[in-house]
Amino acid sequence: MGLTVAERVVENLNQALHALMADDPGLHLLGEDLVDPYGGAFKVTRGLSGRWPDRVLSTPLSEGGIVGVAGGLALAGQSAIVEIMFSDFVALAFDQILNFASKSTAMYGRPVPMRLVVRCPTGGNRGYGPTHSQSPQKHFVGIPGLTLHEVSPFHDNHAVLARMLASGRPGLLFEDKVLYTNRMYADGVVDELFRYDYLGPDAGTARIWVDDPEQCDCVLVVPGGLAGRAVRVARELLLRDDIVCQVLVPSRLWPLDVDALLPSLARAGRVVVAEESTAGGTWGAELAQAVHSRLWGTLRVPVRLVHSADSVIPTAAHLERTVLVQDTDIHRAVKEVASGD
Amino acid sequence: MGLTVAERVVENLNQALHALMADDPGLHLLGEDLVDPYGGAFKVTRGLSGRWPDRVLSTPLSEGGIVGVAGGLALAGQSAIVEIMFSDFVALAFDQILNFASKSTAMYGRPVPMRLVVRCPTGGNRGYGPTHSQSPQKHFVGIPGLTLHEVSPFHDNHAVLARMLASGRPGLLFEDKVLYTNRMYADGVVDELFRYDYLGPDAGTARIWVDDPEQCDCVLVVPGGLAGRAVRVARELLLRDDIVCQVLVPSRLWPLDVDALLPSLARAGRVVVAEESTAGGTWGAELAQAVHSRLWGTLRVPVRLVHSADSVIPTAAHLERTVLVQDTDIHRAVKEVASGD
Amino acid sequence: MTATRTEAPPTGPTRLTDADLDLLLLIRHFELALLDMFGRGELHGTTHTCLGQEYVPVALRPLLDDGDHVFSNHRGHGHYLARFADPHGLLAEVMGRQGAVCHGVGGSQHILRDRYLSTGVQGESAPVAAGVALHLKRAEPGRLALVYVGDGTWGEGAVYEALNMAALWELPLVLVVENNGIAQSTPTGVQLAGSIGGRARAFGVDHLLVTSTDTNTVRAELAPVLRRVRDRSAPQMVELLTHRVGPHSKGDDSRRPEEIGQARAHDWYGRYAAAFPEQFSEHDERQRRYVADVVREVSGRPASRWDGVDRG
Amino acid sequence: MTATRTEAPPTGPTRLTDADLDLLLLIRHFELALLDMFGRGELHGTTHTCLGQEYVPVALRPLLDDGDHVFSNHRGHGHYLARFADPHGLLAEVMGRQGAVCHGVGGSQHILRDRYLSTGVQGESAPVAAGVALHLKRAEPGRLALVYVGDGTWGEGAVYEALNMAALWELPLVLVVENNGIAQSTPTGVQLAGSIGGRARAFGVDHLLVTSTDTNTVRAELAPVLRRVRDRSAPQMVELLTHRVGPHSKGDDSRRPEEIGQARAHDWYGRYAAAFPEQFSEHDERQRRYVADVVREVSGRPASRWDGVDRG
Ligand SMILES: Cc1ncc(C[n+]2csc(CCOP(=O)(O)OP(=O)(O)O)c2C)c(N)n1
Ligand SMILES: Cc1ncc(C[n+]2csc(CCOP(=O)(O)OP(=O)(O)O)c2C)c(N)n1
Ligand SMILES: [Mg+2]
Ligand SMILES: [Mg+2]
Repeated sequence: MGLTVAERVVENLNQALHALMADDPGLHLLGEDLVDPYGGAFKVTRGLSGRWPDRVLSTPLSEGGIVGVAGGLALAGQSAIVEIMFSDFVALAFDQILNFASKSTAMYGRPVPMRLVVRCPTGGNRGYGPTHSQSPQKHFVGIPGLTLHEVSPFHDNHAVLARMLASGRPGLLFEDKVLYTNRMYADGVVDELFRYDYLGPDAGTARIWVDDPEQCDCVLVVPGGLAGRAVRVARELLLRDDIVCQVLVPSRLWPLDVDALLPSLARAGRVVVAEESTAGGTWGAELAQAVHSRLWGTLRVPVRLVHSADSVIPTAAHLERTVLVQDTDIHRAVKEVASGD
Repeated sequence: MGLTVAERVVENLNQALHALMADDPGLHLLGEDLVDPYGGAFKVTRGLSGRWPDRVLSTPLSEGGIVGVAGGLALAGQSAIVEIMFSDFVALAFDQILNFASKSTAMYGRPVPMRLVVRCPTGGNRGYGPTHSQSPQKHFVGIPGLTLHEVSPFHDNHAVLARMLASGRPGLLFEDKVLYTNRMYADGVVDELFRYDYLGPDAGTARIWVDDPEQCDCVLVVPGGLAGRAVRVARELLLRDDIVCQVLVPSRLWPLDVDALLPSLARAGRVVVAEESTAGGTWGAELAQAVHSRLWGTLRVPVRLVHSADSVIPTAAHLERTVLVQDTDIHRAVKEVASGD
Repeated sequence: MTATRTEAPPTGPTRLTDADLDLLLLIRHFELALLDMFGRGELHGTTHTCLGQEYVPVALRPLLDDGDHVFSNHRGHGHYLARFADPHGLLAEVMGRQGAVCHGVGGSQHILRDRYLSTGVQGESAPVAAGVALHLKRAEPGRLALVYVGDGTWGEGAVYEALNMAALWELPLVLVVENNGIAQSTPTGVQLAGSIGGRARAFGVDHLLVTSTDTNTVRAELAPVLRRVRDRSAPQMVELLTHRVGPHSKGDDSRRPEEIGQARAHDWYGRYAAAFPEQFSEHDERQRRYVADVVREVSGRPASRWDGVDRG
Repeated sequence: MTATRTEAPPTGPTRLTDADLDLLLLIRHFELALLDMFGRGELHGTTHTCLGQEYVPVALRPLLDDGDHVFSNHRGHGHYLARFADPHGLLAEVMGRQGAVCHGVGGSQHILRDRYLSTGVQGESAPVAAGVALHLKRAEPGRLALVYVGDGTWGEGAVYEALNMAALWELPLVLVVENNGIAQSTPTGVQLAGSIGGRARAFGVDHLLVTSTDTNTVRAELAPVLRRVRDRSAPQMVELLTHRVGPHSKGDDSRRPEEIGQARAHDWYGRYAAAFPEQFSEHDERQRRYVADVVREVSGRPASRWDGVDRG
């Protein structure tokens, strides 16, 4: 099809870290087994410790402690990026994130910049089992001072990480583990049918569309980890069901930039939000609330949420599938919403 | 007015613990400074260690560890209730709650009963400052296997705790710190105007109404910590604005028993959900999502959420007021929703 | 630094009973079979083999009874097989086939059977084990809870919280530290300051250092210690200097060849083969074949099922 | 058990400089004034006074310079006053009045000023202090981070995680343990197994036990230790056996009268008054009046303001 083969997401992340380390002599990377030759459990930090041995630290198994250390570096005016080996373990750093890093930005009566990012390899579909497959984004929504981003194949990670650090607010970056080996999209082209561009400030939201960005039967909003799956579903919907589905992928999950999404959502009047989280208190529920109040009277049907079941995530692939959100779930939801009233 | 003076909420809780300890020789209480003469930071555990010195344990400062120990007791077939001194510190037990206690109920391929309750003194309005005033309920919504309850002046804590333990699912019980010194309601009577009864199985949801339980201009749904404030607002709305507002107080916040609420909500078609949590990812957003999809076409206006600002909670009373949800906020929201279209 | 890793060649092995040797070899061939299947793409997910460390649970086996609770960790196949001698149930679990001990839901790292439990978050089960020990102390005196902890897991605060409570409340809790000198890719010396023995002393807890990799010797050293825990109800730490012969999980061994070579030099397997060639080769062959049969049999089973009430 | 609480009467105090005595007394009267105002219902929220422990930060004061970071905790008024001699800013913070060091947002437990920080979650700032020390080691060698930790706070796993990293990375971190024998209502012996010194040794960290409550003596013992941290960049623990003379926060002292009496017997205040009555009474009176003035002045101020960009 004549498309250049773009780099893989894991390479994009790795290059982003190289560039950030080169640019900012105050940036530190901390995490378990980060240094070469191991280079991190998912190899995201490959080659970094060789270049900056003083600023790339393999730590003990101490998720709470290393986020605390990173908070100290941030407090001292430095920048820090922490890798949590599996995002399930960020639970061990919940206190440091909620009660120290986020609070410090405001609880001393004046703004205190905290340049701190916690990277969280996230999600299932790799057969790692119940404590290594979760999507904990939702548990961090609505912590004052904290921002949440998710890696997507449409958003360059150098720009995302640079913006997160520059914001002076601590942030979590969720990285779908399956995405690592996928390729980044480039040049506004998804495939022979779909194109993409960006909405909102800082090109925060990727918009993927067929033919006309202002025309569609339904809008599907997903975080980055589901972007590839959403595009796949949109393609199927077009080819099999003749449904034109636009996909929106916001890079920042929280705070939500609803304004950037509203024009698309209003035009379609039909919205599906899909994510991998298990049921309840999802990111989608928060987005839906904003959409329901802002677009009341314009929406043709209520916002439909798609997510994994209310269940632990089993290890065996055939069981994992029965819990985790599947392409067919998203497909069905869009089809119903596109035709419902 | 001839009403008997009911016991205070803290006494009701204390008596509940006495009764449960007397009934169940396998029940343990664990927490910091629980034993007499101190009897816990909020005196909820007064008199218990004297009667059951072996089963009421003052622990070291180890929030994660003691929830783990309680998980071990539960695993061994015992029951355990943990007191976290301030619910802000439950962040330190996030891993034990998310990845051990809740997971254990299902991740071994068969149901494993875990009779474990974590009590969390919650909320602000006492001038304790940013790390001692939070409402962390929302961070625990949607954890498979976990239930969330909140103490209310309408729900007897003996029944609530007994049900939580008997369910075999670990649970968090949130206890608004200001509520402790309020009185329980009794005999279906709130005051000379308002009556109450219960909806749903296990009398899970308290319904507070004027004149006719089937008639109102708006329904206000609140967790227990806001029940007193909601009733106060409903009274004012009636007397000052001639608006009839019914109040619903579910004892169990998660999983949500939406079915019990729907008839009331459908009749009114106008719904406000108020809670003390700061903005974003709130319990209310989850409830609203359920209501929007279940009552689409019946609702006259979108569900309105009322909560505290997106901010740290300051210490000084005059500043704390500018962040925490106020009666006037709820009042205004109900007025707008009752008259909006 | 923690107890220095001895460079000296280990002392020679003593002759094992056939039963012990069989169990050691069962675990060895089970682990090798898993790596083999992963290599051939027949398994997905992850696994952590205990190659080189098999003798730890084998030495402990007769010192524990069914009433004791065992808390295993990510590297738990040996712990499980020493307790239940059930390679079918475990392999079915790892493969997600019928007969899986947890229906394929838990997988390699999350297993519960009777009083045996493993889970995948490091350090998390130390306080849980303390809670179980608290119950045992009162309800079933003489019984104990045993929790396996790696050297790297001493990075986690949860372990210290547990140790403190266990010591304060005099709980019958045994922490078995399998100090294999490494955590995933990180040598003990750069992730653990001071020593493991020092940690025991800090909390007033007894500590025994075991350097032998000979099942008989290890067992003889552990026996009086476990006896004491049962008699006196007090926590105990046991630190075994051991050697991870294989990768952390699969194909991720980034150690230098000398380092791997040194671990191999301590491997009980080759040394036992050299010391007792006849007994060894007969049993080795038998267990290899047995495991091959298990693999064949379990691979032929249909997928595990998990439905209805079992979903919790 | 941790270092036994001595029953023997403490040795006599040495004569202090007027400046040290003034600072001790400033802290004392500040704390007494707070309890008094709480008693009269003029303050709301909570507070933790350092009555009996004032000498710790006063002894440390000249050993620290502005470039060092200090991490305080819930019982931090003395730490703050020893660093900034600013009772107005602190009282305004506690009362929520103008001139409050954190605009009344943080209150008694959450204060940030220059390189001084306190927060209300026990143990949380130990790793944070380690992070700051990591930066200092590289960017400002010779400077240190000092974190105050109570005996009870050794229940928290975070402290161990921090100590491990500080030792591994040889960070210029000083943990000052104010061991006052109690945590809220719980005696050290039932919340802390083993000893605090043992914890230091477990991680290969130096430990100094200070039993004196005499500012000069304590300072003399601490001086070489802090010097060494600056010179060598290595963590250090200092444990001071001290005595909480007042309640945990306000009106919540459930200790038996003998226990409170014993704490009082160690109070530097009465003993110094007896040893140096003239110097004492003059300065005591002066500081009492000064604090009364501060209370009067700050009480008259309007409420603090917090708006716009400061809301973060
Ligand atoms: C809380 C947590 N952090 C990180 C991991 C990932 N992880 C699994 S095993 C391991 C190394 C453990 O080292 P050690 O305790 O020495 O045990 P070993 O693997 O050597 O047997 C790591 C980092 C985890 N499972 N849990
Ligand atoms: C994580 C956490 N748990 C509990 C508390 C409540 N709390 C505040 S101070 C305190 C006792 C602390 O004891 P210690 O460390 O000995 O310090 P001291 O009060 O004696 O100065 C407790 C339990 C807290 N602030 N943070
Ligand atoms: Mg190891
Ligand atoms: Mg203390």
